[in-house]
Amino acid sequence: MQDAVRELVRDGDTVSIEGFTHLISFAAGHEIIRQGRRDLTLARMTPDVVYDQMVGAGVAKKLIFSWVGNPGVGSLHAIRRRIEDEDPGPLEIEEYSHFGMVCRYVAGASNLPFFPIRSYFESDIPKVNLKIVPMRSPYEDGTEVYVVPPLRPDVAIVHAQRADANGDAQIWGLLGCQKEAAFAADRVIVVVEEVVDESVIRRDPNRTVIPSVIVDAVVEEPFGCHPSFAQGYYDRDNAFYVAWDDIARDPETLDAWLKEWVYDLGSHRDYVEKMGADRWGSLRPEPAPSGEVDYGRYA
Amino acid sequence: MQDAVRELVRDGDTVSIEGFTHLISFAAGHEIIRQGRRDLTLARMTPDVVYDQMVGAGVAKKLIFSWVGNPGVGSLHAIRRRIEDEDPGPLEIEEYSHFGMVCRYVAGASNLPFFPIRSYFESDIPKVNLKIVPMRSPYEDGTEVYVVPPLRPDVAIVHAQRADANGDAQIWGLLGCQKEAAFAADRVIVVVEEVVDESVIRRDPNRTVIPSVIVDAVVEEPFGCHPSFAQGYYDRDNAFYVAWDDIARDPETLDAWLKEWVYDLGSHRDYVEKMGADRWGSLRPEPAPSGEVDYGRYA
Amino acid sequence: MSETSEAYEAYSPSEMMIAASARQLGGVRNCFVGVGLPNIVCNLAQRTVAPDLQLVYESGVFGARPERLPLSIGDPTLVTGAIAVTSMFELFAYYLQAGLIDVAFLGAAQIDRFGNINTTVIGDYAKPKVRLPGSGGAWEIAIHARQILVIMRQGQRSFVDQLHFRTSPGHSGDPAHDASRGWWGSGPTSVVTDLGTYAFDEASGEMTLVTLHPGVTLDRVRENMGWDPKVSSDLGETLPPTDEELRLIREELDPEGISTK
Amino acid sequence: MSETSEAYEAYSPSEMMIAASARQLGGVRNCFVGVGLPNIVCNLAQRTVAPDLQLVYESGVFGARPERLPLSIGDPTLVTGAIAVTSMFELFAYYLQAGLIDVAFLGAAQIDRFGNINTTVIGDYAKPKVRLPGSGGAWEIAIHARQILVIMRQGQRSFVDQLHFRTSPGHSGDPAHDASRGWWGSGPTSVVTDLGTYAFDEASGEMTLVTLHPGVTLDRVRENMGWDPKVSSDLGETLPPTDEELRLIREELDPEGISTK
Repeated sequence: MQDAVRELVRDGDTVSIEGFTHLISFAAGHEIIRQGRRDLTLARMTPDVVYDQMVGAGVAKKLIFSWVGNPGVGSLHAIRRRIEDEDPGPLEIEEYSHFGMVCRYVAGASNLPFFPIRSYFESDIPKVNLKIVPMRSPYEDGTEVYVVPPLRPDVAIVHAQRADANGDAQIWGLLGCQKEAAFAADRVIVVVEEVVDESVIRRDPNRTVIPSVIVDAVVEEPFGCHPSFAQGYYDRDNAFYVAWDDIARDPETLDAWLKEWVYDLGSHRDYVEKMGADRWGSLRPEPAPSGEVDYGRYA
Repeated sequence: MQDAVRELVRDGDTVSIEGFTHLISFAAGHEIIRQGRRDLTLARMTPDVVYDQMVGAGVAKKLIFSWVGNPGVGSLHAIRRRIEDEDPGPLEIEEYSHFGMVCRYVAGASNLPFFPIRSYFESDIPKVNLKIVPMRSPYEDGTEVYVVPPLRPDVAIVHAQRADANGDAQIWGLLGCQKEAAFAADRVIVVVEEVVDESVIRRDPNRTVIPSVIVDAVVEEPFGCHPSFAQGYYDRDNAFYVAWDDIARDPETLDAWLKEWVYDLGSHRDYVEKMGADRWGSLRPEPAPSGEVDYGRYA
Repeated sequence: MSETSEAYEAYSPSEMMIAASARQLGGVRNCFVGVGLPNIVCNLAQRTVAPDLQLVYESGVFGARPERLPLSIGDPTLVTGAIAVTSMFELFAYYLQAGLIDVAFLGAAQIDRFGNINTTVIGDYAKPKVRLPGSGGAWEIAIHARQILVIMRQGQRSFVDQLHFRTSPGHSGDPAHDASRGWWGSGPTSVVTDLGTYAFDEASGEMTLVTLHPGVTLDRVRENMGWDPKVSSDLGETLPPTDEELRLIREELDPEGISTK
Repeated sequence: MSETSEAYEAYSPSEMMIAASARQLGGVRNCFVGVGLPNIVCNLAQRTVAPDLQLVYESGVFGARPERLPLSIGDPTLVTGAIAVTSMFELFAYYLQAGLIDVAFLGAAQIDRFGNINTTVIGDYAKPKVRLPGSGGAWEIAIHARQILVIMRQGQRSFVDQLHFRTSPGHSGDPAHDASRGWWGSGPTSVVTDLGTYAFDEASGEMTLVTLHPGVTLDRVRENMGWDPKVSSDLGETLPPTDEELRLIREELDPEGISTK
């Protein structure tokens, strides 16, 4: 992870760590904090705790998002302080609805100059985000839509359950917009619970979400999504999400947390060790196997 | 199948039997022929042999497509006779590129009044299909694209490997644009190799391509794609595709084939029986299992 | 089920809101579920008035069958055993924008008399007093679902005469304009609060008090909203939660009382 | 591999086309494969000059590893053991339109001196003499792939001065215009026929004969095209297929000689 972040994430970049509640690469966020990146534009549908940590650590100058909160808990206080009180400085924001964010990635992934959606009518959102503009259908009906511009992150970081060493990555469970964000990005880091043999990927090609052709680095980082979850591997650590509310409310507590859990640790491996085996054991679900399908051998 | 076609396919309808070389519902095509539907507009990326049979049987007044041929073999002669010689009558055509057809379905499925693509520049296609129109991006770059209109078939017929009794259908192997066509259509018929218990579907929800909420009828029709194939169940019957070239070249041979293999049979079950167990045995692949993944039980 | 003691019958305002909302889902085929109260409402409806109700989540899940009360709309328990999991593009494009969703739920920091909703900021957008989460899927839900249920406690700060920011639109106040929009829905169709239930008047598009919850007075309603409410000519009383509804809520759906206190 | 008899060396025109095309794939990362000759070309390249070549098919397959010679671009043998299978929307939008494809193959019923291609009709569009298949993915491939190899036999009816219909564009004849198009590619970059190999002149965008296959004369080339061809100032001779190339084609890739007769 150190090498991937060092080589692929640069000051001033637009970075998308995607994953809708599921498979959020906290490990990458922490490494970006540790390496002291600055002036990043952080894009994500739902900034979640990981971006609160990154904003709290001072890596970001701007946020692009569609819903900024601690899901199921409440607010993200480090981000709110920056927006409401410019404390310790202002944070530029650019906001959409969920579908608007998704379509920005789709446009970026598809090399389209705009993407039409039936959102934003009679809302104040286009008044505060001038990138959202109305357009008429060129067909007879002349239906009005809005369009959003493509989002092409410099770097997308996607956590997957597994990938081969080339980066062909498979995901099951919630898919969010990781595929779209990865295809839209210039550089892609794939982080996985397990690096597996290419033959495992090739046995079930319909499960592959991200192909190696767009991947620049593959990092194996077990528990790299904690406190978010990896379907089938571990549960969301809800106690952490709840605890974060108190931690982030006070800048000093937040700094202390960053020192203890990010700066003073060399890597996510240290974090996993420090968290302790009991914690990981308590988050492990019982098995629920998918069953197999038969692709047939056509030789 | 008789009931599904009787209730859901009406004279004058626009019908999409989709499936890109894979999972083409010949069984539905034959039943539509048997029930004597007329004046259909047949939409399909690649009309394939099934539409040559339907056109040869006189069910169609119009074809919407992006590539009209017998894949790997050559021409579709019944369709060519209608287009080249108006024999036995004219056939209206409306043609796109592959991506244009796909995007028409995506627009239909998404309830968008148009869909932008970077195709058709400096081509004669927009000169002969006035539904393809140029448009400029409203953003500063003013990039030019073309747009295609939504395609909303009255009926989409999709063959899947398996579905539950409600019509929640799972497909593996080539996905073509079946999902998009089904979501775009008013009415959907799902034909499957096997109806399975809902629990089989629920064990691997990421495999589900079409949800029951859009499905109007579920039909179990083993070998219903022959001579096309169902990944893991049977191979493409290439001998049939080759033989079709001769059959369709002569209207009388074509009529005789339709009589023997469609009109004189009561159902696709009769077709399967008439084709004979040896034929089916020869098309059966060796197993190539996908392996399982673990969704985890979160209780 | 046989127990009907007075203690049991002393239901909470949340339980009243849940029961009143669940009854509105009778016969509904599918429902776009939010977390918290809406989640319990849908699960209660599935066990009472709408046994075939399919639960759809904006995270991309169709036909969820959660084994535990989900902590968020992205809880892994929603995935395991679901009918289908899809990308968010497809969920928003093919399900929501395409008009497949029958009923959805919205919450709000502020709502006005026409059902316009603010979930973005309190105060000025550029320098907000409170930065709220923003739209999320709310804009799309508000217009693309055919019916919208709003569940929220009412008060002077939430039921306001003038929104600080209009995140998603409600009725315009002009029914001719509403009809010409060509949307699947047209903003909230029903509001359930801790004090009563509201519908929206067809002629004016205005929120109209339809029932008061047992024990609630019209004055108390007026004290807890920022405008003088339209009241239905046949204002009724909400039926209290039944023993069966309370039993399901307390024993099956929220045994720890997370959302129902 | 040790056998190099004269009979072995008596290669067919198709084998010459295959070998000459495969060599052009040296170092290429991925290739959009058509069926027939292009399929054999790519497989030969994978075994010789481009061991890491990933095969991509418009049917939605990335990284195919076919166990038999596929009969169509949708053959089930392309799926089993592939790296990824995706919807056609994603294949065309995220791979092709986004510029991820390095090299693709096109065939044609007619091609002109600038590499414009007709796969739609012979004769008038409204009343065609021959109705051809049409675009399929050809339009998208012609412009979105960074390089385009055309493999086709040449003759007066296929190498024409004037297309009957322009399905997909080639070079415009105006390099300034070509550069301003902003496309990933700009029509065919190379043409391999049964008689020789062609490149496209940078200044004029015109097809230029670069090598003659062994034994082919310039006159024979002229007799088999509808315009007077531009000829490279250092016209060379195509290297004949090597024994190893022929062995691979005959023993591994097309033992039944389906595509190589």
